[in-house]
Amino acid sequence: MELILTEDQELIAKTAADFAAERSPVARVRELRDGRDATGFSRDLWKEMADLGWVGIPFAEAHGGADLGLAELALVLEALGRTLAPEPFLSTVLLGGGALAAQGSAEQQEQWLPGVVSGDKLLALAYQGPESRYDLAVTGATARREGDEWVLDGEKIQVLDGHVADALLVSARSSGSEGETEGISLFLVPKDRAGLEIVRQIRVDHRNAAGVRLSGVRVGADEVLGAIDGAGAILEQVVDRATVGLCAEMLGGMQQAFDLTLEHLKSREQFGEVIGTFQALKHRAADIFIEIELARSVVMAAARAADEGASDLRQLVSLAKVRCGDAYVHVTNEGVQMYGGVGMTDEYDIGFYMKRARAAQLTFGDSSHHRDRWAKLGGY
Amino acid sequence: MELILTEDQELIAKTAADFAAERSPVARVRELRDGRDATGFSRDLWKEMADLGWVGIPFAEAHGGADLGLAELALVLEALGRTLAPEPFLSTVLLGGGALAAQGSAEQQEQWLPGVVSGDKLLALAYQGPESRYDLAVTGATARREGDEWVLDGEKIQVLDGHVADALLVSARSSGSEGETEGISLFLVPKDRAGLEIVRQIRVDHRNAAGVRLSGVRVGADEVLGAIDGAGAILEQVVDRATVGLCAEMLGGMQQAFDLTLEHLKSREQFGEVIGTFQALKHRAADIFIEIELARSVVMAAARAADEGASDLRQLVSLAKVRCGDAYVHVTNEGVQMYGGVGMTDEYDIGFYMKRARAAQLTFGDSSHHRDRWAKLGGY
Amino acid sequence: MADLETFRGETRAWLDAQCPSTLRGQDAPVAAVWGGRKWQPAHPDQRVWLERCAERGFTAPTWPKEFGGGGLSKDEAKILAQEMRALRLPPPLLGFGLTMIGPTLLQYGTDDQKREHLPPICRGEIRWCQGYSEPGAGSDLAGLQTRAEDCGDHYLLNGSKIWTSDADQADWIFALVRTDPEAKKQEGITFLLLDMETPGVSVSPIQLISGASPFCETYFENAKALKKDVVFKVNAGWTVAKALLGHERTMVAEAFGSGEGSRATLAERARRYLPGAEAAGPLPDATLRDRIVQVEMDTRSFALTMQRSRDAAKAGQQPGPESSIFKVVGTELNQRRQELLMDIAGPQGLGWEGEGFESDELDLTRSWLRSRGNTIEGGTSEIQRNVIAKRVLGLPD
Amino acid sequence: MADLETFRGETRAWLDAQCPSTLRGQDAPVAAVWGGRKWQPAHPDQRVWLERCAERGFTAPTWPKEFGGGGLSKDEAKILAQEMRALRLPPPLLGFGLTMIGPTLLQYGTDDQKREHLPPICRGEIRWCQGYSEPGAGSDLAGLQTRAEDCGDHYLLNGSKIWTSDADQADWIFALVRTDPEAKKQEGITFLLLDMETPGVSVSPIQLISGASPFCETYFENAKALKKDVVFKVNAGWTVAKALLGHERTMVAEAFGSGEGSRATLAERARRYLPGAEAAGPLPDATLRDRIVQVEMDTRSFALTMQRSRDAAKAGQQPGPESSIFKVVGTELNQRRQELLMDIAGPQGLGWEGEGFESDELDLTRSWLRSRGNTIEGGTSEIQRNVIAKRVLGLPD
Repeated sequence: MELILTEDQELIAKTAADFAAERSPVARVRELRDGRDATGFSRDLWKEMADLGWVGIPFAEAHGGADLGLAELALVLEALGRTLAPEPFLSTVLLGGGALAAQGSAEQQEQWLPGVVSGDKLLALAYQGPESRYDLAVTGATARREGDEWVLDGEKIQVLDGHVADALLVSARSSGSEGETEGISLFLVPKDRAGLEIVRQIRVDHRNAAGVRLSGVRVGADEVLGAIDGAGAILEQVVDRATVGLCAEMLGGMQQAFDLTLEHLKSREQFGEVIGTFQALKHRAADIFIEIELARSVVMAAARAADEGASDLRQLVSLAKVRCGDAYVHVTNEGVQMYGGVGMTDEYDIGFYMKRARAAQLTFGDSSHHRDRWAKLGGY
Repeated sequence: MELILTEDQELIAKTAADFAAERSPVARVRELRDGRDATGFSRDLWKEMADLGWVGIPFAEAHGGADLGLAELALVLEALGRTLAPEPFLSTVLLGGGALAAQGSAEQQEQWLPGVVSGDKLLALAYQGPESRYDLAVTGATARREGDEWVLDGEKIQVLDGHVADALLVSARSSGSEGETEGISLFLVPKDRAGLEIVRQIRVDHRNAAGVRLSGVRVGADEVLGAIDGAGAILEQVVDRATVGLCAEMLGGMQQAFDLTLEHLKSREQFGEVIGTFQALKHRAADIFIEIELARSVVMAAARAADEGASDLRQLVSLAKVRCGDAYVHVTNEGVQMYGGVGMTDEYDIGFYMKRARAAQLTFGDSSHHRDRWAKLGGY
Repeated sequence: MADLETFRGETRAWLDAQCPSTLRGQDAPVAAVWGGRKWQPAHPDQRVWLERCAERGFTAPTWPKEFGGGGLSKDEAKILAQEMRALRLPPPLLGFGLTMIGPTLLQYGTDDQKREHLPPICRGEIRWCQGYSEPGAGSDLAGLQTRAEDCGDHYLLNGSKIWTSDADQADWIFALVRTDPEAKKQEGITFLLLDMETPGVSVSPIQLISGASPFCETYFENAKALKKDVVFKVNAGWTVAKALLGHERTMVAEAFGSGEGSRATLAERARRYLPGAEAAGPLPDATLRDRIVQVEMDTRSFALTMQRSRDAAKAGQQPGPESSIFKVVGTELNQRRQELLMDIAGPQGLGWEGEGFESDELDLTRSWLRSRGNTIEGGTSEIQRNVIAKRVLGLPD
Repeated sequence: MADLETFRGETRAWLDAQCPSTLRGQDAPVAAVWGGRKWQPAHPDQRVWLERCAERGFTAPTWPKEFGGGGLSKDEAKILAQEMRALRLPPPLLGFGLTMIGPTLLQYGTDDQKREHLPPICRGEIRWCQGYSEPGAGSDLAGLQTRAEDCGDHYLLNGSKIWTSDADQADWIFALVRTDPEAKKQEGITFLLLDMETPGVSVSPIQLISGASPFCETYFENAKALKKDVVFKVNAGWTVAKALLGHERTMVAEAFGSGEGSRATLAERARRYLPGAEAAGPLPDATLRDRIVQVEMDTRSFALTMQRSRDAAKAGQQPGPESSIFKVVGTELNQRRQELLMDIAGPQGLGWEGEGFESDELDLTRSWLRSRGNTIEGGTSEIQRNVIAKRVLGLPD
């Protein structure tokens, strides 16, 4: 693996950065929030992103995709992370779309993926229940066979973009006990299916999520994704790829939060001096710079490892999640502190990054979870 | 409990501080080391300390002691900790003497304690074996009854001042399995007993310790301390009291290391300015000051809790050990760093404090051990 | 001593007899009493209780009787507080009038000023707010720009103040203004009192990252301040401000200090959120458990340090250098606790409002966000460290 | 490419044939070869190997042949290094001559200087040391005081240098001296070469907290330095020094960089010391385990960042800002590793010498102590952070 950008990748990064700055400034997030927008992101902008080819980056050309990798998608997510764009890449492209692309039958893929790539269809992955915390093998739902059909019951929380998804991919326990990797199945449930109740949840980071209740939801055999009882490993792979995407977004966010902070340090005066002259702040700024440089390296490595199917992919994913999660929280906490009082006001952007940092850190497993995973993978 | 010094206590502290500065400067430790002194401390100075009444502080008046508490002894140890005095307070007064005072029969106490108080007799507690790490219930030795006698076998490591002790108090397993609190007994073994092999160990902090091998060492029934099989709880109490003493010593050491560092910050020039003007160093100095103030409070509290038999004594001991251990290491690491190159040379004193800090942190349980103990005592 | 015990008995009897039963026990109103012209009591008996206490001087127990206080000695005031606690009675009145501007006027005010302002404070008729910080001034308080132009018998005020807590509820403001723009920063400042109903004064509330807040921004546009409302001397406001500011910092530290009663909470909360942690015994997430221990240990260390300082004060000793660390340690510890609570709650800590979160979970999110301000308000942690380095450690500028 | 493969084959064959078998495998001497007049080979074949390699230019593969080098291209040199590693051959020669003063003379030296000094370096006949830091100068390198007084054809040197590694083993020294005491600090400095046998030069070794060390203090008392031994220009030594210093910092970072092969070690060591940890499965001390993960993760992050920098260099890109962090991150990481190793070993990490400790335990103690110097030597961590803040982040002075 080479940790540099190709010329094509440089171009993607540049295009995405320009787009984010011009079409998706942070002010947009503020408007969506203050207007209590029912969708919570812009469908028009999503369509534009699809037209630019970004939504289709990881999908096969047969479905209209670009057949590129996470290395490329990460560049787009990094750029959008800089301006906190809330569009549904994680949910639709990496989680829902990722599961379909990995395990969907030819018919299922044909039915959903072209619509995803074109920006018309949205997906979500309902993988966590109220008791799951960070364990993918605790699904919060059961699946019971009745004739040719499956009947789903249970509860899911914080389903990313679940309030607007055209279909949910739902993990449920079809055999065994919660906590076991074996015995989990994945089902494709259209949003209007009887017994499916979806309620929007309002999160601190102003990202979109929904609580989902399944009450005797019936799905057909053709709506099972992959093998019955065999979705546990798939789920981990799909969430790992989404985690890399999230890390790329975090990388962009922390870089922007740091840029804002640096700007403040260079312009804000106190006691007759620009505060960036104070050595204690300088050293803390240098520490932040170090954090971000290390984070950049591990995000690049994890994305490339995913694209190359590297044997240590899972370690690298956990490494990236810990590094990015801790760094993003550190950078934004420091940002608010260095801004001082105004950093605490809703009027300034830095607080938005702090909220997002914390939410991202607690999504797909916190640092403690991923350090534990690293140790287990290392056999100790 | 009141966290202030009485006038009597102020006087003890002042006397001890003057004594340490005049009679026991750090240069003495260096001489003892460089001269490869066989005792490793000064018997004359020890006698003087006994004459000042310090050795007898915690012992009953009947044995010549002052019948005072850990609160008073802590003040002496803090003062001596400032100049790294290696005299055998921990081993003779708190560990060996502590066990004898707590559990010795009238005859045993009469035989040993007056000599201890007068500074003529030295004791040591051999409580840890090669596999103990920080578990007092892993003794590294066995005791087997033969007629009226007990036969001891096993190995002990880093017995503080074991190389000069007139008698060792040896913990050994008389029943049950290593790791269990029940089934441990304590034996009083004079240094010349057959089968006892004592070899001096040279430690990084230039404090005195010995490895001890027990090969069929025979002790009489009158040399058993307290009840057979019942020494587990006593051992914990004795080591807890010694831990408070060690914390007091650490408090003095960190304070002195900080004073040295502050002096350096105020006098050393770089780039045409005294380095104490650099804000990053100022803030780090403020952090050290905070650490030391917190450490002082917990040491005072733990000593008073011991004297008052407070119900949360064990928590306070663990708290003091963690706070002092971490702070001492932090303060001395920062001290060497702020001294720069010369701080790395053997010629400067700051390195001696760093070595002692680390050794003290790893004595009587490291921070991880004591945090675990705090949680257990808290029921979680 | 006998006198004090008599006082205790009488006071207890009076308190027990006078405090309306509606304000005691489970169903008592939670809302505190801040008084002022705009005050709407949560329960009519709050006004009764306030008036009875004011009548006896118990809203400001140690102030002189002539200004509406109780004229009590320190020991008597302590007994009053003990008996209030023992009977679990609500304080009749709180606010900046009692804790900040009142003591300041007692120290620096003229007799006229004391007579004008102290009695209404004691009776809860006038609520005060503080106008110190300015937009753009930050930690550099002395760099303030609000201009007071000398117009003979009055000043004309122009400028604005930020972080004026509850300015939208207050009747009067005490403010620092610049009366001499030519003088060195700290020397051209005057400490002024001003009625908030003065024409040219307006207020707008500040939205924080944690949501609505008591903070406001207060604007002065050609607002007239009378010369009689200058406290101490013109251009000597910094002296008054320093006295008052020291008082504020102590209060802030005390607010974070105790950590009492919260000891079990972290572990209990972990049991609520960690799968498999319902039973007793070690928490299943060992690193989270270790972080809980660290916060608990540091909380205890801090509480013991505060006790050490209080014990010394009780013994009549000067406050030691340890008191300089209270603000920075207390606030940073509270932040660590809040961050840990977020980590304990996991995904359930991410709620903002509505569906899918318990109300204590939503509170958690807000108080985590709010806690980020602790190390900024009342003197930033950076300023605190500067002060420790300079004043306590003697490091040069 | 075909040429390179030919080169590889020939080189491999030559190496395999020429390197004495005594220097390969288990029983090979561990002592490295630094050369110089005082050198005593650990095994006579070390000298044979050195002479054969020097003859073929393999001690300084990329230097021009006329100065004793191999005249190899970068690609060829890389192949040579690969083949050395593949055959597990010891390097024929190490030292400051090859890595520091040699490259500096190639860049700044006159032809005479190159002819005089480079060939003896390549042949391992002359060992070099560095005289930069001075007692009392610390991080402020440019404040150096060693005085070089102009006496016509020579200078008279007075002063002393500290941290001169292996000065007691070296034959020549390259040193920074002050030739113009009136000029601004950095402008009056000259880069000089000096034979250590010059009368007036003396050396004493420095005892460190970790025990004996290669460091020395070197004294000049009226030592004569010839003017022909000035490198580049008089009073322009700072230019030469900066080039050389940059080179040194990269080397230091590389030394801490890899962390390769050490991944299993921390956990393995923990199994050795933790009771009940012999079996596979999670380590019984969960917080120690978590700290091991943190050090491993940061080691990996650092290695990946170094790779990113190398990959960019290979692709012909300018070194990115990330390279400024190598020194500070690499050294602080090594310190954390050493502290962790001490905690893992517990009481067994406290040995200094003799009874009761394994030899690797004694090494552990010493290397923990030695590691404390990593963040001081070669530019302190504080200086590194200043540099990042100023040069990379553009924060003002």
